[in-house]
Amino acid sequence: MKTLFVTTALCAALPMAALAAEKPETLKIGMTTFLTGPASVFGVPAQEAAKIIVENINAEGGINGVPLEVSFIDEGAGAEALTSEYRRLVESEGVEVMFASISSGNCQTLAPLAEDLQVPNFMWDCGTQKIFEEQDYEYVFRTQANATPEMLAAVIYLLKTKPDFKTIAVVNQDYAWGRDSWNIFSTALKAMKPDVEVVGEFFPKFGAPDFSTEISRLQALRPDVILSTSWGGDLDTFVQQASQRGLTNSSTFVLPLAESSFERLGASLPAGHIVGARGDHYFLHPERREDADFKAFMEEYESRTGQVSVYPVFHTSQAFAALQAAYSKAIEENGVDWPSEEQLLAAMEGLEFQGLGRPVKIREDHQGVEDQMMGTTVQNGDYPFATMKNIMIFDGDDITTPVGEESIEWVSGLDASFIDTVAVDSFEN
Amino acid sequence: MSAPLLETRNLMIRFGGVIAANDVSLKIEAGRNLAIIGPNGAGKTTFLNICTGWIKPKSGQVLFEGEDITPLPPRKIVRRGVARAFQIPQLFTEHTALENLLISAAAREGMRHPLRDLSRVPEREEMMHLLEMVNCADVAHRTVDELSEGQRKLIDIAVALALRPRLLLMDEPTSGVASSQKHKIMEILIRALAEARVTSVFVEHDMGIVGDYADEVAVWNAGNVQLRGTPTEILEHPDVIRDVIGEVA
Amino acid sequence: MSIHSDAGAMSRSPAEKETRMTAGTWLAIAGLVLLAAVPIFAPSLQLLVNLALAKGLAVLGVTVLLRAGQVSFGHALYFAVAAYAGAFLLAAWPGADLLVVLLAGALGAAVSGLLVGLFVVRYRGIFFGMLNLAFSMIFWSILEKFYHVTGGADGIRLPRPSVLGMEMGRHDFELVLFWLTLALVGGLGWFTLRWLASPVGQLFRTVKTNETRLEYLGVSPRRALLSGYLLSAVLCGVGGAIMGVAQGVVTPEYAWWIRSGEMVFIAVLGGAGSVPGAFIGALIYEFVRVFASAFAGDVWQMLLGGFLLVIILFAPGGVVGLFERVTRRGAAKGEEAA
Amino acid sequence: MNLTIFLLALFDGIAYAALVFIVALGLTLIFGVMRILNVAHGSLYAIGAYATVALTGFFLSLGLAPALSFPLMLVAAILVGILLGGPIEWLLLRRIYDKPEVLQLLVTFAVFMILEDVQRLVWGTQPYFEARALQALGNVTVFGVTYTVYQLILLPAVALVLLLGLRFFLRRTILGKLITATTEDREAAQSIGIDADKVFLLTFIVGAALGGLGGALASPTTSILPGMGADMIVLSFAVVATAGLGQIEGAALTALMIGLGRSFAVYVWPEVAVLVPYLIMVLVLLVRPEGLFGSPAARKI
Repeated sequence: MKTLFVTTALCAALPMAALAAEKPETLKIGMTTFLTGPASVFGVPAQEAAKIIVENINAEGGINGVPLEVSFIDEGAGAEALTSEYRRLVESEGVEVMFASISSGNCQTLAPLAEDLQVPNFMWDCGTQKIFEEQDYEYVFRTQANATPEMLAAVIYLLKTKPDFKTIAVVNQDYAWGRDSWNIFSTALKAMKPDVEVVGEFFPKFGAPDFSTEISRLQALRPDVILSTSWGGDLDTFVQQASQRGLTNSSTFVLPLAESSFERLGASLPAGHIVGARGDHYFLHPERREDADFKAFMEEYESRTGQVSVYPVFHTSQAFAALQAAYSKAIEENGVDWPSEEQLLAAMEGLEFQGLGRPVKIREDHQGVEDQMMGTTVQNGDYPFATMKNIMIFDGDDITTPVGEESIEWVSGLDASFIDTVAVDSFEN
Repeated sequence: MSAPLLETRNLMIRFGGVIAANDVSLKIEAGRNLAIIGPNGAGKTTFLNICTGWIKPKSGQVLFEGEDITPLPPRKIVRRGVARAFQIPQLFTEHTALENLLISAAAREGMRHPLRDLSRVPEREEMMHLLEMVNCADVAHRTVDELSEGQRKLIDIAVALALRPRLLLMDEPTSGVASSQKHKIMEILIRALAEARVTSVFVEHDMGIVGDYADEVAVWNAGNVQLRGTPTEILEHPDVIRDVIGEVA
Repeated sequence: MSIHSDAGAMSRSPAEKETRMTAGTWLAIAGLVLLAAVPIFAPSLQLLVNLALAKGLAVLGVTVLLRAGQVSFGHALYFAVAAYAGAFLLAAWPGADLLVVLLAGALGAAVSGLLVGLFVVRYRGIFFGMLNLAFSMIFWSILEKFYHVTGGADGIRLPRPSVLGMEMGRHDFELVLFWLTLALVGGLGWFTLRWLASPVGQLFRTVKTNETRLEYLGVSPRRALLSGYLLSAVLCGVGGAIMGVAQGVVTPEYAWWIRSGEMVFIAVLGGAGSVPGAFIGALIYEFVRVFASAFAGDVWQMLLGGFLLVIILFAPGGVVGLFERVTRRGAAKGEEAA
Repeated sequence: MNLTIFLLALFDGIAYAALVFIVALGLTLIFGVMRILNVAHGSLYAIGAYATVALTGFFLSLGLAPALSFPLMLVAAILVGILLGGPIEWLLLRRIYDKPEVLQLLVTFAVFMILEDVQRLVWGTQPYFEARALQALGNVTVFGVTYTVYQLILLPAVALVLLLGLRFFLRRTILGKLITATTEDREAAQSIGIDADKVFLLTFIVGAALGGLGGALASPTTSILPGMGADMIVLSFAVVATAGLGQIEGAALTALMIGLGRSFAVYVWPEVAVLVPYLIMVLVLLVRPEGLFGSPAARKI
């Protein structure tokens, strides 16, 4: 329910809507990302990628002649610093579009704030599927998928490649992502393969330094499949300890975020385990790796950071691609030199754009529809770490919760036949 | 006949191998100031600690006005009317002399004026008077850790008096004070006690003080009362001259 | 025994200084008025100041305990309890009134403060600090662990409460919240000063200097400490409830030990034991923190740590102590000149 | 719960307890002697781990045997003690011994904040993993469950050696006796010619080195990443306070209680595992306010 104040503000803004905006000196963008804390394993690569992308865009004349300028906010500095800095950028620095954020919790905090501040906000990385299912937003868009298609892709890949398993255990981080992703995964699994038995559920605390006890128990339980949607240091520690103690020989691991740990895990992530990348994000993307721009970017990134690209880099590229596409579309559709905010928002609906991966589309509920890649690890000696073979890319449209439906409800209504209805492209490697 | 003000029955306690109270039975009558003398380690302070509930005896009883107070914690015994002054003054070192007394008055009065500023409570007059009684009115507004040992001892006693006790136990009120000052302090004290109608028990080493200010004297030795009598009787007793006075002198 | 001096005028005890410092009162009023003008003259700072003041209220709680010589390394507990109490209330009753939410927060803090307080007032010094830490960490673990109730690490969102039955937009609501916070800062600050100067507060403060004497005044040191502990919990709670409402989200991080450390940090930064120091310290801390993280990127922690070291080593009285030192020197010079 | 599972939980608990004890040991030593609760201990732990990874990475890349990792852990710990512990005591703590304990604690809190950022500036934000030391020792299989020799045998052995060694050092050597004397009465110790400043400096260096050693020993088993120190320090606090401040044997017993409590919780009721250390702390202090092994300070009047 809008108040009197907001309504008057909107009324005041209305007559402006038809007019084009004045072309600014620079297009200011604010991006929230983790520069400190455990999630900086994602945040820092994203920041590096953003710097490269902005340099590239500006080298080509910016957006319709307007260069980009990005300010970064550290999500690791805590919620107060984050919200006050977010507001400062919007209210005092004249930032026109915000990219926020990595943490799902921060997305949930910032989405209503963006709405109130009337600033277009691209949710560029956070996983929670709840944002658009629980609320409608005018200013908030998501330039990537969410937890539901990401988990569904993992379930389908597992059922396609290892249809006969009987038991599964889960070791997830104890926070919203770990809990929610297991909720979606287990609901989908029970719907599509009701005879599977869940033999163990472990939620060690976020940032746990040691999983020895969990691994001992898993060795005693001997499940066929072990799921972990953990990431960063937690995933590294878990996989290292598991592989050291032979757990990776007796169970198949399903690790939907392992792509971001390939390089750090090196030889500790053995062949034959199922891995994913929260979308079609892979520095050896089978369809994209021969593309000149893709190759150039991968080389540039690797030479700057000494590391290969991981999925947050792809997510960053998607946010900037969405930005470029939206401004171009708004300029073209309205025949203006620079679009007003109203025109920009209008352009976002149904927008299609392509970052480093396959093209992504913004749906009417502002959720991005992104294809999902899963694969099986292989240690083939090309790199000193695991890469993927038997890659499948699932069509985003088929595995994203339909507009207006609630994910868990939708997923629990699926059955085994669903697997064959999902469009998929397969690749050797 | 009414019960004695304070009575102890067969108090026993030992610390390690040392017997600090060995079957101590003693009666203290209202209005008669009792001095306790005896060599170091005889159990004098322990006796005060037991009477105020700080230390619980292994066996035996303490009765105040005929009621058993042995199991009570010090604060409950204090509220019945037994106050205590210490060999080393126990004061609130961040507060002024007057405030120390005002806090004492506040403790006595409970929560009658919970949010009134301490410096404006109605007991202020009374406390100033108390400070005058102990000759410390001129330092009323100084924080107590700026004061001399003698002043602090007097304020320590005034703080105890502010509680309006019926019995005051004092542990060496004149120790740590220049000998020229001792009589002056005792003079002030005994006058203040009389004015407030408080009976006192005081541990003392200075036989001159004992002789001049006590109504009765009890001689402690090896955890028990060896002798009891008037100052004249005791101070002339050959055992006391040998064991106590000889040692102190 | 006869040092003659006009002692009353020369060295007043802290208790008397607090109530008679009329100059200080005027300064405090001026400060509040200045802050009240923030939404008008510097609207971009409004939220920051609001959050800083909310934190300042919590720091005031820690400050109260410092007066009794006790340091709690777990007062984020009450901050979090109150914020979650508000969040649960708003989840069960969306659109509940702001005042009801704050009251629920304060009540939650008071009840938990009483339960934990009854236990921790038996301890002093480092054990007191550590036990408070343990309780706050237990609460933190529960918040993290019982995901289905508490929302886990992502916490709970607080829908905007109504104000006196009116639904408000963010802008209006934030203005109301800002001025309400300021009123609470003024009111609770004044109350705390009065309380500390009152007989009950004075008894509480003597826990720092002499518990033996306190016992021999017929007062239970534990009960004296408990009275201040309750006040400190409620102050932390009000701060936490405001923080939760202002942020629109509460997370277990509210109870995390570094938060508690931060509160002690700010209390010392402002001037250990000083009531206005709690708020001055909180404002300085938040400004340094926000601007450091905006302009010095990922070394804001280092800057704050360095800042703290400088204060402790060179100005242990905190900012308020520094201010007093300067004004006193100024006054002394003035006297010399005259 | 059958016997096998009981034994498995026991092994896990002991391995975990060993590491916790080693870290808590430095903390309790510093507290016992200097009466300072060193919040920066967590950072020293993290830096010990980082330094080990850096040293091991460098020397092993020269083609040296993985067994060299073990002496390198010791080197890393000593470096932490001397290069960080020394200056912290000498430049900062020494100036505030006469200040209230809250200020002493806050100084170490400030050092903690600074060192957290120093770690990030030096080693970045990406997690490191350096398990060659652990791999070099291989595995043992018990009841069909594979354990690493490193965690099951080496860590508890090191913990035991440190416990006995420190006891021997404090009770039987002259230097140890000087330290204990200074702990009991600083002024008296000074009056008989003990240089208390040197004793404090030495204690802090040894304590810091023990923190570093904890990190060094933990490094092959876990991801080394920013923030690892913040978690460890709270756990160590719990151990030290539960044991009784300054109690070395108590710390060993408490670490064992916490380790076993946690591992049994993982088998029986995994959801409460994270609560175990704090619950043990509260329960112990409820019954024994001075900690398991602490002695009550007598109030003299």
